[in-house]
Amino acid sequence: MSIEHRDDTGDRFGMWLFLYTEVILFSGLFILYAMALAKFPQQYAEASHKLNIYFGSINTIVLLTSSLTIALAVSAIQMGRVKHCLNLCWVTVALAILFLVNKYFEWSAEISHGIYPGSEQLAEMGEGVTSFFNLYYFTAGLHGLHVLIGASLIGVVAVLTAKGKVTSDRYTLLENSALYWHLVDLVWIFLFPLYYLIL
Amino acid sequence: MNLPTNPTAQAVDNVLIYIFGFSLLLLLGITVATIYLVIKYRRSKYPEPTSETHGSLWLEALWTLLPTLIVLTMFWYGWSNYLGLRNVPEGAMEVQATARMWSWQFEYPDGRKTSKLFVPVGQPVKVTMTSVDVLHNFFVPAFRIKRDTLPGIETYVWFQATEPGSYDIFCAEYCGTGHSAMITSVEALPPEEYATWAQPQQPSDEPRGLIVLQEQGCTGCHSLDGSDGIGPSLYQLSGQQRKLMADGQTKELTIDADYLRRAIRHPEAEIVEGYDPVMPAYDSDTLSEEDLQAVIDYLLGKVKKAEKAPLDARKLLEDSGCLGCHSEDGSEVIGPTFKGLGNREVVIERDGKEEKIKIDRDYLVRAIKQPKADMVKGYPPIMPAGDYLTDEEIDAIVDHLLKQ
Amino acid sequence: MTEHKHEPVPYRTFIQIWLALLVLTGVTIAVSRVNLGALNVWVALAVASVKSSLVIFYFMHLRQESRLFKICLLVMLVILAIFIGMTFIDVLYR
Amino acid sequence: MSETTTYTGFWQESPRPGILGWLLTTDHKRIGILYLGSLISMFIVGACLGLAIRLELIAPGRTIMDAQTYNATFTVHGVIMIFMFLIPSIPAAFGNLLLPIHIGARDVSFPKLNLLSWYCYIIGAVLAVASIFGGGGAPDTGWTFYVPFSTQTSTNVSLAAFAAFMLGFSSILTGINFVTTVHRLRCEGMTWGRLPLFIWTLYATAWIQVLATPMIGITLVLIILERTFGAGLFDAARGGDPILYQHLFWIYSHPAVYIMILPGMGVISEVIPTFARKPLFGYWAMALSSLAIAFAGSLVWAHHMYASGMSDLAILVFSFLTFIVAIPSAIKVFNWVSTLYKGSIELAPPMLYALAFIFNFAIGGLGGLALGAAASDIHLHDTYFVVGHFHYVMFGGGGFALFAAMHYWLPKFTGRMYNHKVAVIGWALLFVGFNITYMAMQAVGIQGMPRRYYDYVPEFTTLNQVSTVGSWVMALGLIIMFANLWRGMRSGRPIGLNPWGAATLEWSIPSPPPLENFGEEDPVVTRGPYEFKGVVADEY
Ligand code: HEA
Ligand code: HEA
Ligand code: HEC
Ligand code: CUA
Ligand SMILES: [Cu+2]
Repeated sequence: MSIEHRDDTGDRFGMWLFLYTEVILFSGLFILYAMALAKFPQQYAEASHKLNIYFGSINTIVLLTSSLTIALAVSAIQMGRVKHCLNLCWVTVALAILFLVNKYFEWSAEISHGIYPGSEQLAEMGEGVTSFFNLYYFTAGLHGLHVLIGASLIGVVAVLTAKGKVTSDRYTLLENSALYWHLVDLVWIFLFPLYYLIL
Repeated sequence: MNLPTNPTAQAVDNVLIYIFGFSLLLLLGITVATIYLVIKYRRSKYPEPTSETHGSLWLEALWTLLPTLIVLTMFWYGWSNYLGLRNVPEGAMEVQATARMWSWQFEYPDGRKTSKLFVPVGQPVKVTMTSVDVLHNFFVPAFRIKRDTLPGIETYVWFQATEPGSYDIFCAEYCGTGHSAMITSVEALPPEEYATWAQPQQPSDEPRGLIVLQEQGCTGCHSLDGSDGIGPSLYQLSGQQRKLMADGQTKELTIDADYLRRAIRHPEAEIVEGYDPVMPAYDSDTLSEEDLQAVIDYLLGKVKKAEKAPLDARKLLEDSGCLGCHSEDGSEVIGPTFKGLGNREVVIERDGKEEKIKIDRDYLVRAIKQPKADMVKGYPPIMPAGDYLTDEEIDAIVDHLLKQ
Repeated sequence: MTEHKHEPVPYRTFIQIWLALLVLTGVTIAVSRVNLGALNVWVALAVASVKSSLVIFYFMHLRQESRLFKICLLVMLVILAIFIGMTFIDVLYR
Repeated sequence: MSETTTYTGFWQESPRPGILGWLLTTDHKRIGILYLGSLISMFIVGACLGLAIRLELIAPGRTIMDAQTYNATFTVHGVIMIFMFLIPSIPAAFGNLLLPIHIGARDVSFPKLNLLSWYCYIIGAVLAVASIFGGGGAPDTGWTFYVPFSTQTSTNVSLAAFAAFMLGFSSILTGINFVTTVHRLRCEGMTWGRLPLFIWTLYATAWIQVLATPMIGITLVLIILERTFGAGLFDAARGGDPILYQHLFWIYSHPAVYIMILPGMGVISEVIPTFARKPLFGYWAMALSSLAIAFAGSLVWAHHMYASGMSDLAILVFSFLTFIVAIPSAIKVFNWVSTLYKGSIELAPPMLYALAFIFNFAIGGLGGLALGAAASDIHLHDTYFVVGHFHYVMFGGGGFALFAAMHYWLPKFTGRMYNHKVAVIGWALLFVGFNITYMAMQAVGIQGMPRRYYDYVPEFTTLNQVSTVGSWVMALGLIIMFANLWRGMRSGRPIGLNPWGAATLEWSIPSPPPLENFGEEDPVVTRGPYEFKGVVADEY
């Protein structure tokens, strides 16, 4: 009945607005981080050394690469290379899973050392260290949740692409999922140096 | 008038008057203008508008600039007077305040502790505050001062009482069930009286345990007279049975010294049935071993109250304001006279029914504690309840009245 | 409404950006091993900002979007800076 | 009965018939009606709790409930009124009803998202109600959820916080939708300079919804995490900071008060020109001041924290900025009043509500100045003066604006007119009762009665009694008003296109509007929203 209304730019614009809300959401945690860092610079450096920089760096590379693959996927669909696009999407999902697996090992190692929010051991290490790890777990946890959501989203879009619902003519869905995925990457770009690299 | 002006109250009042004054003018201006325009340009008189103007840059600029100037003066005046609330004068007496759910404790430089804040008139007082549980707020309306107390962080206020008297201290930061009951007072005493009060205390005639209960704020949650509060009453505990919740199970025991010790040091371990686990734990830093023993002895009734100097009932009647409404010479003021009270009969209204009774001790106690329960016929229900009097004081007063 | 579609970005551009991002990651890690005191955090943030600009402008196609998108991003960043910056006014001077 | 012959517009036309046609609708008008119905229901629940609060406070000591119940009552009252009533009120109900029509569009940019946002609202509302009856008892923290109390109390705070999170999400989705719609879907000729003021304010509001709401989201999540893990994020002994919680909370919640008032200001800016038959005075000043309020409103949050132990420098800065926000509000008030000058004024019910709005908002806003100044706030903070202030701006402002909107636009959307005489009676009772209730609260606050007080010292009795009696007058007025509107909607006299003689687009289409708003052809706009020349009012 209603005439099909289509506004790809509007859809992208809406997605950008949504990404802003995500940025602000994370910024709450970054505010807490910034204030605590100003208060306990020494203890933060000390706590940061307890994190495993190898896990962090590998995950950074994984995420950057996944960002590349999903960006390529958008170019691919624009050029009508559906097969390419599908492969790139699935690679992205695989990288996301790799990221989470990595995270899983990293966290299990830390938790087995008795470092987790509310633990006794943490409390003994001093207020600055406690605060660092509290924020680390909550920020990385929230980010991990976003990785999960983003990967599922891309998975769904890949299926739709395979079914021909996403084409070189209408690919906003893929484009918006890619935007979301890039945001996940952006958050990590800040999270990584702030938590793993404070000296 | 040469009433001494209270420095903090003055600083705030100046700003209040300035802002409220301006606000009133603006409000009046806007309201009058609106009503005038609405009446003048009513549709019955002007079926069509007489102007089509879309605006005026001049006016727009005017009423951007004017409010800007007005609010900037308000801001500056508010800020500069605020500094007066923050800058503590030299030579202020220092008091340490600790807030807890739902009582205050004040510690003076000489280590003495009270639950009301005693200060000398005329001297600035700096109160450094902290909290042991959640946020509270130290608010003295009469001095216009207010500041949150935070767990683990120190804050301060200062004030200077310029008139002797008792000034309410409210808790102005929401802190749970007892928030509105977290009331105490600043007792401003003339310097001489304060000096006597602050003298190194003679061995007090109150049992040590009772003093500790009051100092630590236990009485904020526990009554000592059997009435129910946030926690169970501490009245005649010895030998009572208790149902307790521990580790999710209920158990029953008879109150003894061991149990009381646990209930105070580790209240979260066993919870008396029907109460919330809100009682803070008192470790040996807060409550020393001797004090704890004294409390336990007191609670179990092992100490006898030292014989006290008899209370001066006549003075009590005067201090408590009773004589403002009741006469001693038979004249009718606001309430019935005290003359001949001891052997009088009165007609009272109870639950809407009239009854004639002979005055006795029970009736008088009730009349003071719950004046609204039995109303003497022909008088308005305006007598405040005497809950600011202790039981001993009421006893003394009743004795005195019966002798009239 | 004028329908505005982007030209596809060639694969090569994206790969170049990706390489740049990897290099920058190496740079922050390397810099973080040198003790610069308080400067360390600022350098880390500066590099992260460069990296995120690359992601935003290229991966996220902001370069190809209209001015509206860019203004809005700026608005968001200003607000974000206000939120963080003004909280410092309290915490640093308490 | 003329029912059969009257036109029913979008009430009947729908791709799906019956109840599903409502529950699965993506039509902005139906979603607007859904919102209106749900938030009025929440308002009635919240208002009855308000009455209960007042009843308890009629005398010192216990009257109808115990302290714990009282604390839960004002908490739920506050949460309902803010998150479930006032924040969504005008934007979600009348914004949805009108935004597309005002800009000449068929619908909003994301109709499905719009429906989703209503469902988020409903889920939030249901969870909030569930938190009252669930295991630990109704939340008792106050709507501000201040730590550490909120992380320690054993009541259902987590559930309530999650409910508020969902409501925030709903608000974000509406915001995204509106910003996009205003940018993308204006019809031909609808330049920025021809947007009705209502749209300007909705646009400014939508930006606040998008950029500030996520902050409350993360804050509430942190409370939930803190309650589950006990990590000590805000515990000074464990490296946290309880004052930072207050920053995070107010970073959202101060801008939120402008979410509550800006659309109301937009409504007033529509009503006043219509009933003065004169263009709004200072269109651009009004439009830009809306954006200015939205922006400057994000800079002042810490004025709620002067007594919290925050740094004095922060008090200096935030107090200064607080006064700056007052300026655009002042501009608006002056422009409304000067619109009346040389107009042709009709005191129809919507106009009465609009004038009452100006009065109430002026009192509330000027009271805000006393709160914004550092010294005076120290005395007034967390007393009943604050309670009076925010009821004046929220109820006297936001609430009255909603009532103005209901009297102004409901005839359009139902096609029927309510009884004007009864409306005036309801208005008068409401207005008088309102002022008695809250003026007394302000007075008792100046005397020093703290808020959230279950019990008070006897000196405060008289004013509290006055306030309670006032609340009954107000209740009477509200019941009359709602009953009259309801009867009018069901069985009032049918109206034509344009009963008020207004010039914005919605008045040029049938009442109630058809599903497609403007039919097959998109409209082309050639004049501003307040050019009344040649617009004739229909008889009704
Ligand atoms: C709709 C909601 C709304 C609105 C619009 C406002 C508007 C304002 N508010 Fe209010 N406020 C609240 C809702 C609102 N507030 C709530 C809910 C709380 C309590 C929260 C809680 O603790 O629970 C609160 C609390 C609050 C406080 C904290 C009090 C405390 O707890 O100590 C302060 C302090 O600065 C404040 C200030 C202001 C100011 C300066 C404005 C300004 O925007 C007002 C501007 C308006 C005018 C100035 C009047 C109109 C203009 C004229 C009549 C022309 C003449 C004017 C001049 C020349 C200046 N408000
Ligand atoms: C929009 C917001 C809003 C509105 C409209 C109201 C409305 C009312 N509020 Fe509310 N109030 C708040 C927002 C609001 N409140 C907030 C945010 C708080 C702070 C909470 C906190 O501290 O955390 C608060 C706190 C608060 C307090 C302070 C509690 C305390 O600090 O201890 C009091 C005390 O009197 C109060 C009273 C009232 C009253 C009497 C009404 C009355 O106006 C209600 C009038 C309405 C009626 C009387 C109902 C009549 C209608 C009907 C019965 C329906 C009939 C229906 C049909 C016929 C269809 N409120
Ligand atoms: C915040 C309010 C609060 C304060 C302050 C408080 N208590 Fe309690 N107390 C309670 C509550 C509630 C209970 C019942 C639940 C429990 O057993 O923990 C209780 C229980 C007790 C009991 C067990 C009583 C019984 O009847 O079995 C004792 C003894 C006690 N408190 C003593 C004290 C002493 C001594 C202090 C001061 C040093 C004190 N309390 C301070 C709230 C409080
Ligand atoms: Cu202590 Cu409120
Ligand atoms: Cu505010």
